[in-house]
Amino acid sequence: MNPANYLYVAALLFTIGAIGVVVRRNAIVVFMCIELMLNAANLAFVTFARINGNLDGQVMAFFTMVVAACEVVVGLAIIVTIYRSRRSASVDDASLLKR
Amino acid sequence: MTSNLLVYLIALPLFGSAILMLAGRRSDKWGHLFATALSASSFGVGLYLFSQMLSRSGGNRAVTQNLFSWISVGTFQVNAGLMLDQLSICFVLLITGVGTLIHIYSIAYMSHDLDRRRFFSYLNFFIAAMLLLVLGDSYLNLYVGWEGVGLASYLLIGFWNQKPTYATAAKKAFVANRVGDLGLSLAIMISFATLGTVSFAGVKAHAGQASTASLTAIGIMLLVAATGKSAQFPLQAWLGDAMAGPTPVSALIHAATMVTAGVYLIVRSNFIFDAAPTAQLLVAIIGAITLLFGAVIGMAKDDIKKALAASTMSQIGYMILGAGLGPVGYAFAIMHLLTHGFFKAGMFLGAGSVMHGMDDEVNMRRYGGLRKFMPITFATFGLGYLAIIGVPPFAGFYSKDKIIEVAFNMGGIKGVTLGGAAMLGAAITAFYMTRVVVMTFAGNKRWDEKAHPHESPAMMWIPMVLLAVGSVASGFIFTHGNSLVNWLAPVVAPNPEHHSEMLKPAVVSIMALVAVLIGIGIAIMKYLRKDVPVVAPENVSIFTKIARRDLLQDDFNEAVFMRPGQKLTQGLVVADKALIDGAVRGVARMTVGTGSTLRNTQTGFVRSYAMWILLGAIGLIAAIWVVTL
Amino acid sequence: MDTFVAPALSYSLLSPILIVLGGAVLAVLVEAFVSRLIRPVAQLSITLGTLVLSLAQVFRIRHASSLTAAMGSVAIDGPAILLQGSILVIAILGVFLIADQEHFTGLAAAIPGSSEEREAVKSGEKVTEVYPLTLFAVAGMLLFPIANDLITLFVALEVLSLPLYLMAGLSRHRRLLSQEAALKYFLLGAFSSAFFLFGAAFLYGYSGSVSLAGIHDAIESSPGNIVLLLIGMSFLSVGLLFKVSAVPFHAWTPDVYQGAPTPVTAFMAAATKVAGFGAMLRIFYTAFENSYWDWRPLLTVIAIITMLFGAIVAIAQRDIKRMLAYSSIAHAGFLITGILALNKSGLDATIFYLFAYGIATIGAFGIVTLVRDSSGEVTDLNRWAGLGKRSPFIATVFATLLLAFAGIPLTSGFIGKFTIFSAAFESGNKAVVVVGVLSSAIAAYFYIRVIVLMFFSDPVEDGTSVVIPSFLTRVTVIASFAVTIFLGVFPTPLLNFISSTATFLR
Amino acid sequence: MNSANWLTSLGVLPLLGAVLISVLPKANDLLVKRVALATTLVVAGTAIAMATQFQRDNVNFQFVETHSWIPSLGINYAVGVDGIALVLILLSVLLAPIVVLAGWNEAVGGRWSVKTFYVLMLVLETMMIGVFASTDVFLFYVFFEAMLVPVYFLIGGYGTGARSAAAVKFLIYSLFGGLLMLASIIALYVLSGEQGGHTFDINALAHLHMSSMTQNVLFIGFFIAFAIKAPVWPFHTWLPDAAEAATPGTSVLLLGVLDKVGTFGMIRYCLTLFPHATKTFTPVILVLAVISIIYGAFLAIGQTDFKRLIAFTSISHFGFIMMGIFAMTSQGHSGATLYMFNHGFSTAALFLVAGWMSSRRGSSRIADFGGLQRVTPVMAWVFFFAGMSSLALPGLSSFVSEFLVLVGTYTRYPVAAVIGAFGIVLAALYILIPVQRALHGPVTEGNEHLLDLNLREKVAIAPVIAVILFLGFYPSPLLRVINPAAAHSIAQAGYSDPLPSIDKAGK
Repeated sequence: MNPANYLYVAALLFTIGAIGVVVRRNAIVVFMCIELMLNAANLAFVTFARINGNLDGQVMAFFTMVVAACEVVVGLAIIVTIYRSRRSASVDDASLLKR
Repeated sequence: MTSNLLVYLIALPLFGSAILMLAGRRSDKWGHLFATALSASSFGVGLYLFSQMLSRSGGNRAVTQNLFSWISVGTFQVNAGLMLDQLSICFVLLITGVGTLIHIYSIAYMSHDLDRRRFFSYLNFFIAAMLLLVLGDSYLNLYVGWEGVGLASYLLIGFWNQKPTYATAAKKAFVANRVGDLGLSLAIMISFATLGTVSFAGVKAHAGQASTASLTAIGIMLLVAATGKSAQFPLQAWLGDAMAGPTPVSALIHAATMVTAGVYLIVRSNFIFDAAPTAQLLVAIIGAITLLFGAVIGMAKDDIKKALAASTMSQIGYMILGAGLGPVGYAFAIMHLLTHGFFKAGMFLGAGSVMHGMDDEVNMRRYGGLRKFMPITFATFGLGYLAIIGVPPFAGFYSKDKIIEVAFNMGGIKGVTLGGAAMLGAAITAFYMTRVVVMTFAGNKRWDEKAHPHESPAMMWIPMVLLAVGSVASGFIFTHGNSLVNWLAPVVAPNPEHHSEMLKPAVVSIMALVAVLIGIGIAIMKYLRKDVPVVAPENVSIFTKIARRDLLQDDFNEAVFMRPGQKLTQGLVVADKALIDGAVRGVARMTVGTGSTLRNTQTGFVRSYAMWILLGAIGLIAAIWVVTL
Repeated sequence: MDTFVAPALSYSLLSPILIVLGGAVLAVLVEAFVSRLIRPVAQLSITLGTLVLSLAQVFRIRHASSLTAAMGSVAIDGPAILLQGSILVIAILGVFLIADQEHFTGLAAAIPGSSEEREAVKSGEKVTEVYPLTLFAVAGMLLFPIANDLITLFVALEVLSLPLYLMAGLSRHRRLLSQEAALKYFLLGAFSSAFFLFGAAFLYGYSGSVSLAGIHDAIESSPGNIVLLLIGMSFLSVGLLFKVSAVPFHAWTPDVYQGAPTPVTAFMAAATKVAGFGAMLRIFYTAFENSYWDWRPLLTVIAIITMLFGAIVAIAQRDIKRMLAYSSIAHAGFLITGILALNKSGLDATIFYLFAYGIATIGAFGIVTLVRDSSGEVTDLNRWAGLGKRSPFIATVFATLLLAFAGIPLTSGFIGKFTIFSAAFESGNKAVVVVGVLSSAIAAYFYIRVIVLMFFSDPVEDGTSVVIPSFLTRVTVIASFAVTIFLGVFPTPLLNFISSTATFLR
Repeated sequence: MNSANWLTSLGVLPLLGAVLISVLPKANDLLVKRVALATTLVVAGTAIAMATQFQRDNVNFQFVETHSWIPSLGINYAVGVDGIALVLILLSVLLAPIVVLAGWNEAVGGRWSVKTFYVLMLVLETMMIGVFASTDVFLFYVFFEAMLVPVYFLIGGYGTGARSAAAVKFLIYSLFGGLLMLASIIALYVLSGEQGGHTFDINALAHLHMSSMTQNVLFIGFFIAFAIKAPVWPFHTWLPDAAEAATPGTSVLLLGVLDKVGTFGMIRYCLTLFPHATKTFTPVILVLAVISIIYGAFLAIGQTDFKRLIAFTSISHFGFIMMGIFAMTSQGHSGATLYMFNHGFSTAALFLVAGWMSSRRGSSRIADFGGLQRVTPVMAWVFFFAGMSSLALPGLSSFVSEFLVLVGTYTRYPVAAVIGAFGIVLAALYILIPVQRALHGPVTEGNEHLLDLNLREKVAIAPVIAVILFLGFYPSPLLRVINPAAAHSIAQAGYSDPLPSIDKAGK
């Protein structure tokens, strides 16, 4: 089966993620959309690894997962703090800083 | 031939003026005497130089003195040089001589004025500037004196400038003169551009090679200068107001010397005008116009000084006319200038002494029958009167008739019109001068009881007497054996070929006399037979009204120059704020505005920021796509 | 199936990074085990010690150049050394500011206004996590500009970003703003790094290699599908441009700069720019060098927009920190012109500019930390009125730094502008130069407005005052002042050093 | 003293004075002023001593001194003067002590201490010397821009009225121009790099090869900067505001010296570096010049405030200077340079007296004065004298220069000269109208008890009057210095004086 299709999927996932970031309010969901984008990238990497026939892409994927994990840690920490102080996880509420 | 005395002619009075200025009140005690002494000594130097001149033969009478290189840039070389020739010596003697007399007169006349010292320092300054004007050996040096006398006259007209009208009169004089000066400076520029030099000698030498067009241009510009300084049409308006100055000033500056500078300029530039007939004709025409213009105004004036001022304007018109008639006329122009210097100065001093006796009343309608109260003044004034109207054998007769004669002898339409104008002028002159004399000295007394007319002190009448002598004798002296004509010959080079005499001199004289008699007759009818109303009658013809308003000269200037000028100025001031500065401020405001608008893109919503990034990314892709296609 | 070969690492060349990482780990341990009382001192000394040591290392290896320091995944060369040096110097000055604990919350986790927060404040608790975080961030920054393959690049990016996200939330006063800043920074940062990663994937797909050299060669021989390259290039750029806050990826900058504790703002404003542009320089000068026909027009447009936008919007700002944020956006625009130049002088100019600008920025924010009232810092511009009367010295220094930003001669800013613009001009980008000149004219306006406020308007009596700076803060301010002037008058030594060392290794 | 470092020493002296002042006790204002005065006097003395060493007929830069400053960018600390620069340096250093003495108390009531005022003054003096002395374009630019800072603080800190607004306007305007010039300088730098080695040496850059297009563009960059500096219509609107707000002393330096940097720059940079572009733009510039002359005069007539009036007269005068420069004749050029010097002094006289008048009366509105000639004769006379020199009365210095400019322009561009000459008439109006309103007429109330000039003020103004009179009758000392340089710069621009038309006809 044509590996290009995987790329299309990746692109699709990435787009969904990106759009999700823009349209969804809940911080957690937004964050998950970003994770989705990262994983789309991962998919692209492994696909290309397959196409190019070397392992660098797959290595990259592993790194990405680790990094994503770190991001989750940091991100959740921040989101939770915000939630505790505001009693809301909507990113639109956090709009004191503007103009 | 050089002489290092020339500079002293100027230096002495200049020194006096400077001392009085710097010393200030400390010199109140002796200032006037000091100034008079310096003026007199300058006159002495003049006489000495004159005697030396006489001792030399016609060709090499001129002497020069080169002090230092004044301005020297590239080919533009102007020395601070002085030149005394047959023409300038006449002026030197007139200026210093009459000047000194008027110094003396002023000692008494100004004795009650707190600022007499300042007055004398101005007078000295004027003498110096006027001498520089006539002694400078290049147009640029002349220019310095030219504006110097302008400044002096500004200061003296505005001597009592605490009176706003006087201050205004002074300003008016200065500005009008500046317009003339503009002409002079343009003339200098043109002559440098065409001839590469601005010295009289240089211009004279090269004038031949230049094109008539450029010479005409120079000539016309010089004429503009002359009209400004000599109160000729159309720049005449300032002279009447200039009478705001103390009477000695009017006598010296606005009758005898400064206002005649224009005549000097034109005669001095004979080599240009002779080569530029158009310009020369224009000079004659301006002269003719002005002599009638002044005469007409003179008929309507009740203020004795203004009447005299008008007559000055008219007489200078004669001189300009003479100068405009070319080689044959120059000498007579100068002659009339000199004789006029005597009799007009004399009459002004007379007027001054009348005012002195009538506690500064100037309205002739409030005079009358003064001859028994101030006999000397009457006598001297009368002699001046006879001179100006041109009764033989008084000075005016010789000089004025010559001009009329020469004018007629131009021949053709030109001759008739110019000559006719001059002739008519003579008649009018006779009329208004008679009017002045009659209203002032003859008839019934019209002054109120407070006034105590009395003769002026000797300090004042002695100069008047001396000037009266001049106004009697000078004409004869100048014409005796064509002395003045021959004297000036080397400078103005009269062409030998003799004009076809249209009219014999005798005929001209008789016609002139008839004209004069008519004038006198009418005047006597009007002002001696009936008695003069104290207030000027209002039910007069429109012409009289116009004449009283100086033929609307001020109204004209106001309507054509002043008011539009003021409008323009105000408009520009507004425009500067609104448009130019406004544009600058507009740009600034626009930038700030844009800033505060763009500011709103920063909504504070993280999702909109994400949107920016997303759009940015898409934009990048799209753009890079376009670029690579 | 060949046998496992241990990677050969040249530790001395990597030492700057390793030292910092080590220090960071140590700091974490200290955080865990050392008693609260001596913690601040210990942490501060560890941090400074680490950074100084690392700087010393950088100096020691200043002439080194190697591609094999870590199996080709990092490049140690002139630019690398220079950038690492700058980052470390800036970091040290930044730590001096951070050491002033006034700015940090006692208990980051506490709810604003909650009882335990008040407890924390009362018990005078000092937050000290900020030190290890700083060190980690520095480590990431040191790695970012020397990373020579996409993997390292990505990891470095995250290592420098994540700590900053957290640090942005540590402000003591105005907790809510601070937390919001953290959230925004984090979400957008993650978002952009996703783009970065996706771009990286496509580049890898295009070239079949993750090393910059590999990409370079691929572009030269242009085997693969150009579309992949273009998508990869632009998405990668998104991530980088986000870091250096170029329009339209700038939106986070003002908010985060304003919300974060000012010392942190100072640190990240200065250091992140260096790191970010360092990486951009390497990528665009080495990997993308040969496809500049594709990216130069875009970057030109972005540079122009960025310069103008930053300058114009800054005019409308009423908050000093936001104003500085927008000014930093404008400067990002100027710096991009240096990258556009794509020549030696452009490289030199950019590095010089980065150093000069970083130092000045640290100083400027350092001064912002000093202007306070009872409730902490005063960032409202109107309340800076008459600062020149209250404390002439501080005002003068600040004015000088602003003039440096505006690029007035005899300040480092002028030399920077001149060199970078002339480099761009040399490369034929005249339009950018003209716009740059115009926008610096606009920029001058708002710098001058601040000066007017400080000197020409009378102080408002509202308790705004300039606190006596702590010793370390004073050091930072004076140092940045001195450097700014010195580089303005005698830039020669630095310029020469840069031009002699700065050449990319490929 | 080794003739090589005349200029440097000249430039350093004021700085030393500034340093000395800054260590003096704040309280002791009198001491500060004395030190400032002493410094400026020493500087003036040194400058005169230097001028005596100047070889008149040598058209190359003299007192040259070159130290490599930023070798990696080819930037040198290179100074040297030709006749034109020398004259302008003399102008600056001669005006400085006069300004200090005349404005003895003007620093009082400023935002900051008297100390600061004089420190700024002296720093400014250094900058003024440097900007005229530098022969390295980059160095020139550095002085050109850095000079703004002290002036900015002098206006904004010690002025009156809307001082800070005026200061900002001044600064933004100048910065904008400066930045345009910077763009051109960058271009020059790059071009020089392409043609064998980066350099900023004015002589080297003069030989750069440029397409006429490039020349035109770069010329515009320089010219606008200078046109803003020497306010030329329509870039002038900052000047009246600044002059109105600044202290008299500052205004004297602003109008008398700083604005000359613009006209000086036109001669030194526009003409030397871009001869072809100069040819191209001369018509436009002459039009601007003529407009400035007439426009400035009319606005001067329309002003109701002394300081603004003087500012606008200067705009008119700068029109003359520009006309002289771009007439490209030796008369016009020498005249323009001489004009710069003379204008410095006559403006100084006008502004100082206007300053004294307004400080006594507490207002600079013309309408608030009246009959001063009775109350304060000396002050009135000095003002009148200054006015006369401003309207270029023959016998005063400004006449010589104005007439040279007109004559020089006429020989090549008659129309411009003729229109410009009308400025002579307008000048009479804009001087005599305020003279009449303020000095003549009855003493209006509020003016009865004004004090006349005191000894210090007399001492301060005396040299100005002396110079104006002396140069009016004997300008040669300056002209002999200026002429060779002026002729040289014309020759460099590829012009020669037009011949008198009779000789042309002869040919």
